[in-house]
Amino acid sequence: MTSKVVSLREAVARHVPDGASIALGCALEPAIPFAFAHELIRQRRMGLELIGPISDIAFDQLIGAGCVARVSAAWVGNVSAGLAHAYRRAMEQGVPRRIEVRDHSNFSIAQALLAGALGAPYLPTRTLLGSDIPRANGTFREATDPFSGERVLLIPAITPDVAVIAVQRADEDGNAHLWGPWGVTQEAALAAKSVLVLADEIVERAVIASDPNRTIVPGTKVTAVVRQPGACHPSPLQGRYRRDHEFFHEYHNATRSLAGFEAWIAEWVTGVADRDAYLRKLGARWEALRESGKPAFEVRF
Amino acid sequence: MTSKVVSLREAVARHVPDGASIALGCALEPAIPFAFAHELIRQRRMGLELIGPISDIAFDQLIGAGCVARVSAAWVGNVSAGLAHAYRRAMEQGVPRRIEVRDHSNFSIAQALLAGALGAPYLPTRTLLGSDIPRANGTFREATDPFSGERVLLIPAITPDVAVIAVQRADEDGNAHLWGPWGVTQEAALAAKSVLVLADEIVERAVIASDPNRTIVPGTKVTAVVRQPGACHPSPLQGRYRRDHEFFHEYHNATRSLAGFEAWIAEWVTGVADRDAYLRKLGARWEALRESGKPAFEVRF
Amino acid sequence: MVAQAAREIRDGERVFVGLRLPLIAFVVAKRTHAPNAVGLFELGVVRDAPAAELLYTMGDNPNVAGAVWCARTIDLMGLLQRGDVDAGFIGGAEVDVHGNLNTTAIGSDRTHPTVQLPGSGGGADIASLAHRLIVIMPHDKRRLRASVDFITSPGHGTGGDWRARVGLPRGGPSVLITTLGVFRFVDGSAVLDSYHPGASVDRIREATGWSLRVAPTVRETDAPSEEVLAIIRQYDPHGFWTRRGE
Amino acid sequence: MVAQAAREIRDGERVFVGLRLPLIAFVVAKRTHAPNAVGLFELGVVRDAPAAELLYTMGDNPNVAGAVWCARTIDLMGLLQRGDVDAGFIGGAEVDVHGNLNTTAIGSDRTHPTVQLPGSGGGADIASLAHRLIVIMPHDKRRLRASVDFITSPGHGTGGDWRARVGLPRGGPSVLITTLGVFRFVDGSAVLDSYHPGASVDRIREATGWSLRVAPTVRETDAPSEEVLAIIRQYDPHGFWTRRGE
Repeated sequence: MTSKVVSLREAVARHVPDGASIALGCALEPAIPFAFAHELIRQRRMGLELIGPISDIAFDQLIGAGCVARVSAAWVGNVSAGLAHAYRRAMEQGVPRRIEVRDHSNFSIAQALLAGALGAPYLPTRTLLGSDIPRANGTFREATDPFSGERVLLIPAITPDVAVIAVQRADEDGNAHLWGPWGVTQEAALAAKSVLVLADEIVERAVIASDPNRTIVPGTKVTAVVRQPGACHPSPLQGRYRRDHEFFHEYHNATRSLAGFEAWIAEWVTGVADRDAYLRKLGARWEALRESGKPAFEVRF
Repeated sequence: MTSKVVSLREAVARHVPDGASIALGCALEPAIPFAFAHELIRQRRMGLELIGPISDIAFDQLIGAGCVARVSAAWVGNVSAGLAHAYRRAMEQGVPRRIEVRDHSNFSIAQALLAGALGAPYLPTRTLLGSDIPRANGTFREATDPFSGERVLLIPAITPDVAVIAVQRADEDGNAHLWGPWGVTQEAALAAKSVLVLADEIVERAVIASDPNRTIVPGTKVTAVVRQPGACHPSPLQGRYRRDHEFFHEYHNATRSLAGFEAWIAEWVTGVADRDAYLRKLGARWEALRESGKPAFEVRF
Repeated sequence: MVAQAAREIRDGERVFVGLRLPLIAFVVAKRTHAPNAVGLFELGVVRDAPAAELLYTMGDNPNVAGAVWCARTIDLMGLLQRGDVDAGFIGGAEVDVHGNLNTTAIGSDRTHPTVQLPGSGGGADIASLAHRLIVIMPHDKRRLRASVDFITSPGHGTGGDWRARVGLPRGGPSVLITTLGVFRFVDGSAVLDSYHPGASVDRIREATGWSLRVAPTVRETDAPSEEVLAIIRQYDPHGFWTRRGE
Repeated sequence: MVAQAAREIRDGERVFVGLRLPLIAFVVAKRTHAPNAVGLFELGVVRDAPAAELLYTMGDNPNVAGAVWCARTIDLMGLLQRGDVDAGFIGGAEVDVHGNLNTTAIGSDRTHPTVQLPGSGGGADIASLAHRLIVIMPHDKRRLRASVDFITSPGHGTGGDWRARVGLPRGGPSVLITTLGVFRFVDGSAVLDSYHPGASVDRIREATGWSLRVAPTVRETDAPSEEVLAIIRQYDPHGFWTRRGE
């Protein structure tokens, strides 16, 4: 196999065109590939569709930076701090531009991606009946379950152009181990046309093959692998580093105004060359977040 | 929590009534709980519905022993040796009794159990269109995908009364670690009304909680836990013991005639008190199958 | 509010916990009257012991370490849809007298909102599918409204058998706990059951956007025990979640 | 037959391998012209290196140790239904001229069969959903029949655009490899492409239950190279799979 390892800059440049639909932040609060979102902003990607359940502030940053045309998500905010100011400005004032929103719940987005992963056209569900979300979303259909005669909502498959997933380790072919919560990561990766893996470390094939149940996506689905330590800060990565709660709260306070948002992006995104520079800028704060966790009890194959 | 640990005899006596629908052998060729099938035969359970993808010879034994009223499966045979003689006798001659068959494919049974696990009424698929299986099965429906106008087959959910799963280790509450192929085990367990866990060893909660991604089913779904080393012989259990290929071939040859089948059951099932006695009877042959495998590379939580 | 929420968790129940106050309510319940309750977190985590330290999100590493199951969102949502989840907690920006919640947007036009809220997350799913929904809200006339601008999480709709009519399989809000009192739902409408120490029926009527119905048995809410207060202080010593007037 | 099957695997392809001969064909292909082929096993295993020893079933421990992915059947079947699987192998008890396969039952009444066969397993799914289906059969007049008693795995139905008409998204048999020769499918019907060394068109006509069509370019099948024969002997030294006249 030829190695699929590229730099983060190359991964965005080669594999994410303007207008792409991107699944991102699919493990919910942890393992959000902020490094990738920031590189999208540095390379000024435009017209993106963002797909994901919660995203914490990654979607807010991309929306505020003007990269986004559409959001298909269950929740766009700042989990521990409150509302997402850039998302508010876009929706309430069209600043920096209007975006289209396809409202979801966590279950409906999970089912849409699962349908994509299964190659099924849709999944039938009882959730959201009576909610205004189906009307706002516009892509669902109500139907009758032909077996019981009861009402169901049909959630059509979502097949993102790109799924970006952050993991603890992967080999050069993209076989990737993720531990901790998976959220909708596996469904997003299997549903996507292309998968980009951000690995905290690149390991030998033998490490992956020693524990194939840990693999979240096989290399055969993966287009490119990026070695990027610390790719998820300020979100956590299980057994590697903790969530930087204060960073979320600082962002919340700093981005209340448009000028504040722009200053924040200039400081933390466009003002740093890459993720390594960002981690150096964090300095001791970053070091303090690192942890090594407790070992999983042995298994043998 | 009160311990859910019971003997295999108690698990069958208390939790599997005549007429129950039982998902069994859900990891396909490995981890088939033969010990459980044999206890069903010893306790003369009747009118069972067997649900599973392949089952290797476990279903054949239960059918031949007269325990079965219906089989919902993709394949009933002897994987490395050929046809299943008891299944043939039941279908071709009604010996020892007629059984009803609901033909499936591996994908349709997987989807039926996944629908059950999701609480969805059915899943739509493109598989089996043009096959005679849907007509023979009788529970599927053809429909039109309202999004594309294309034909789909709707596979209704299956929710077994009991799922019996064999795993390497579980705690007393039934939180269970299975490694190696999962097949449709997790879907079956989550879809079932009751889950019975056969664990090669019972471990402390801390072992399970050290690696929660390894958990195939949480204790909250589990009714009873049985400590039963060697529960899967002659099928393999990853990292514990290998498949006893010869045993399958010997069974194939021994059970060609009804008398041969009855002799085989008398020798290996009703003629032994329990699984421990069965393993003692295997003796050195059993010891030779045991292996310890190679350790999975460390992960830390 | 936390203490009251904890009381709503029964021993042995499987509870969709959610974040913020419900998380602390789960800790309190586990350590007092409901030691066998199991917590389900929609990102894919099941715990039967609370995390060792204060959580800011359900995905914080300490909520995963020591879990008994760490899986996928769809697995947890499947349990919820199957009917395997006894109770769930959610809050919202607005709630109406039938327990319908809005966490999506304030304003009449979804595409041009006055205030864009974060959205459903898993809230609408819990509201749709749990056997029992426990709603927690700061009490404010702008939050307890006669009708909400957008039904993110369906409550009892317009009351009566509305949930069955729209196809929901079960559930609906059983209780609304606010910073001032506790409402129970009778035929799908909120009825004031108790007022917290320091509050009163009149003050609650004043702060409620719908025409208040009061249970004939209305009384003061039981004050939290010293034990419960100590657990809350121990778990959230700096009051990150509990000092926000909640 | 194994050598010919191996030739049907192209380098870099994702192949649903199945058991028995296809497994050895995969080993041969990997070690010769298709080093980057990836093997998918429906119980939930993906390997890019063949197992270290002879397998009797896809679930044998050595097929799992060293795999790059060990997951669930539904994950692998999802890849198949999505169209991510290039080719799959299956065999059957009976095949007709359109490549429809019966592995369910011999006889006209499914509920009272003359011979009860094991059933589909994943065969019907591979036949329905893979981009290309490679069929392997012992050559026998009772097996290559004008029509089969039960279509377990759909081939080209009645020929022409039948697959599209019944709603199958793609695929169908591209080749039928028997112990005597190789058929290719033209407009959904089998046409003899080559006869193995020692066989002949006449012998094949004699042993085939349908009216034989022969390609104008029909020729003798290329004999397997010494390298290929050596790999087969090394992998299955006692001929467990390869000595059954297959």
